[in-house]
Amino acid sequence: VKQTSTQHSKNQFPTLHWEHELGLAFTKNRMNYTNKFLVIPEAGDYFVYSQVTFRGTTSECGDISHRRQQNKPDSIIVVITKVTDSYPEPTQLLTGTKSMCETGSTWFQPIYLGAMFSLKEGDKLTVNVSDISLVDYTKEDKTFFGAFLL
Amino acid sequence: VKQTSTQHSKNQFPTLHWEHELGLAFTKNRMNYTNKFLVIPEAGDYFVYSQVTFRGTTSECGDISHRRQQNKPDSIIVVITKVTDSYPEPTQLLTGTKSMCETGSTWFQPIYLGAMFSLKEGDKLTVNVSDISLVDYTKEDKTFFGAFLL
Amino acid sequence: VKQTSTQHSKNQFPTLHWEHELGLAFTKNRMNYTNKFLVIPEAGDYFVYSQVTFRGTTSECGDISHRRQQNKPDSIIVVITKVTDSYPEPTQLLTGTKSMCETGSTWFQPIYLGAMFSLKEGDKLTVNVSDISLVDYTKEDKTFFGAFLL
Amino acid sequence: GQGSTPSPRCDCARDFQKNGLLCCRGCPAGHYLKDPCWKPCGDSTCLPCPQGTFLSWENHHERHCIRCQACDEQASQVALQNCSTVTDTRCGCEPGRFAECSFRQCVASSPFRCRPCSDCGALHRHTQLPCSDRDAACGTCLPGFYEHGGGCVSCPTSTLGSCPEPCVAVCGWRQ
Repeated sequence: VKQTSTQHSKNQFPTLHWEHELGLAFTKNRMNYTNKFLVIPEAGDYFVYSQVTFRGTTSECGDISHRRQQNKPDSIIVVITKVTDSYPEPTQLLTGTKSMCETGSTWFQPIYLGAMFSLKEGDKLTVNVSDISLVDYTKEDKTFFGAFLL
Repeated sequence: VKQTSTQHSKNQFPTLHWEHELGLAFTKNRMNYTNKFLVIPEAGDYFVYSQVTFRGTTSECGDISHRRQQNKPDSIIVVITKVTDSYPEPTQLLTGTKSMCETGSTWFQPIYLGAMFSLKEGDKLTVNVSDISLVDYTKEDKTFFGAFLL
Repeated sequence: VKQTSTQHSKNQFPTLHWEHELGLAFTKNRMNYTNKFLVIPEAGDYFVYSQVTFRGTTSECGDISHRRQQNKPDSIIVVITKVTDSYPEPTQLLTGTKSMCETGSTWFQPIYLGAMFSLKEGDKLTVNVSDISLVDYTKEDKTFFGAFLL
Repeated sequence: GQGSTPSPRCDCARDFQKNGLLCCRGCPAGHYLKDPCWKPCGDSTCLPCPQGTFLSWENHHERHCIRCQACDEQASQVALQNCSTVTDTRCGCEPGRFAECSFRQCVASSPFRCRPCSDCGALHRHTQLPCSDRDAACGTCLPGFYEHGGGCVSCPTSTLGSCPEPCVAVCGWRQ
């Protein structure tokens, strides 16, 4: 996954940019990757999945010195979104939401999502995250995104 | 997912009730949803998956004022269960179990499960959870359940 | 899954040993399980997945008496690795890595991974974990590993 | 409203889009596409969104309506506006409660919990800011009360002891 954050979809979360040719990444059977979108080549049922590994240093919430009363946690969120030309609003297909109130000096945590959807030709899929700066994009086996026709 | 808790399966956990027609939900190819069961229409290998998002306010375990010595954690559990007419005991196909001792004021935590199984015609699948009141049923992209023939 | 730890792959993590015939476990269509390897019978696109449930007693990091300043967390890691005769180095296909700084007396936590890969005949897949002693191997629905041809 | 990028050009009129081989009139908001038109520039067959679903925009290819969200009863949320065929449910808090975001980073779609508003009167304080989308802000002590130990304590009325300065109006005659 490459790190660029540009226009946000409806849920105001930045969209991840992906490597789609090098290493383990590939596209075939006319599945196309363009400008952060996986573009569905033909109507059908697809299994869509993604994992995003997040990592960060400990937040105020988990910091013991701040904790006379309980603090609000931070959050890490992954949303797989469908955008279609014929409808102006994106649809949130899958959402992984986890609160973070870690007590160690640093933390790292994966969120995995996967399910089957009926998609139309031209439907576009993206992965959006709550905070791009927390995404571990260093290795392709930790953060990935894919879809296949069933 | 709709919130009703009725008779419990072997693991005494309440069974989730699902929306199967509206929004992203659908059934096809004679896959049938009845009374909280996904009913397998024909023998074969199926990929079965579910995600349940749990959320709650912080438990005693994570409450700092209670923590001279470490407390026993709470837990959140998801079980995908197979019930078959030809055998009286349900079978636990997949189990996701996580201890919860969160320190923030509230917490959110998804549990995802998915695997392939050889199933027979008429086999019935359900999703059971340790505590229905902790399940986030507000949006279909956070808590879902599905199966498809390979 | 059975508990034996033998030679380590590139990421020096011990390899899990699996039950492949009893209970829910099965192999078919010439998919072969030998000496901790799932052996790919024919070239093609496969969906590869695994869940490992870890469990342990609370680490120093989460122990409140040690926590004037924040401690380095422990970690739990699952790696699905591909070994191929034609190349000396294994390839890490999927990695789930989570920091652990739990505050309760004990903890348990699943890590799930799953994605599609183009594999060649004879490719071998294994599951490696950061610490075998933390793996909950007691029940087949908690810790599992599989692959199927798409 | 927000237009969507039009499909290949239709020569019928403005709100027609190609569906398969023909240009069809789309479905109005609150309706989904049952069947496309069967003659050029014809009307598509559209059906109203089933209860519990909605589509906010005119559309040409949507075979399903979007499911309305449910309000989180565990978080004391209520439906301020029920879902209609063109709008999603609007969840909020009943009077006397305010919405507190569950996470530190709060965006429109963030989960929230409805907490009881502080009752400044019960605390014997002035209301600086009434409870709305955040908790009420209580100010100084009401007349007849004075600040003591973090709370507002009623001024002494007996003849003994000193009379705190804020209580001059109540027990000042004793000076």
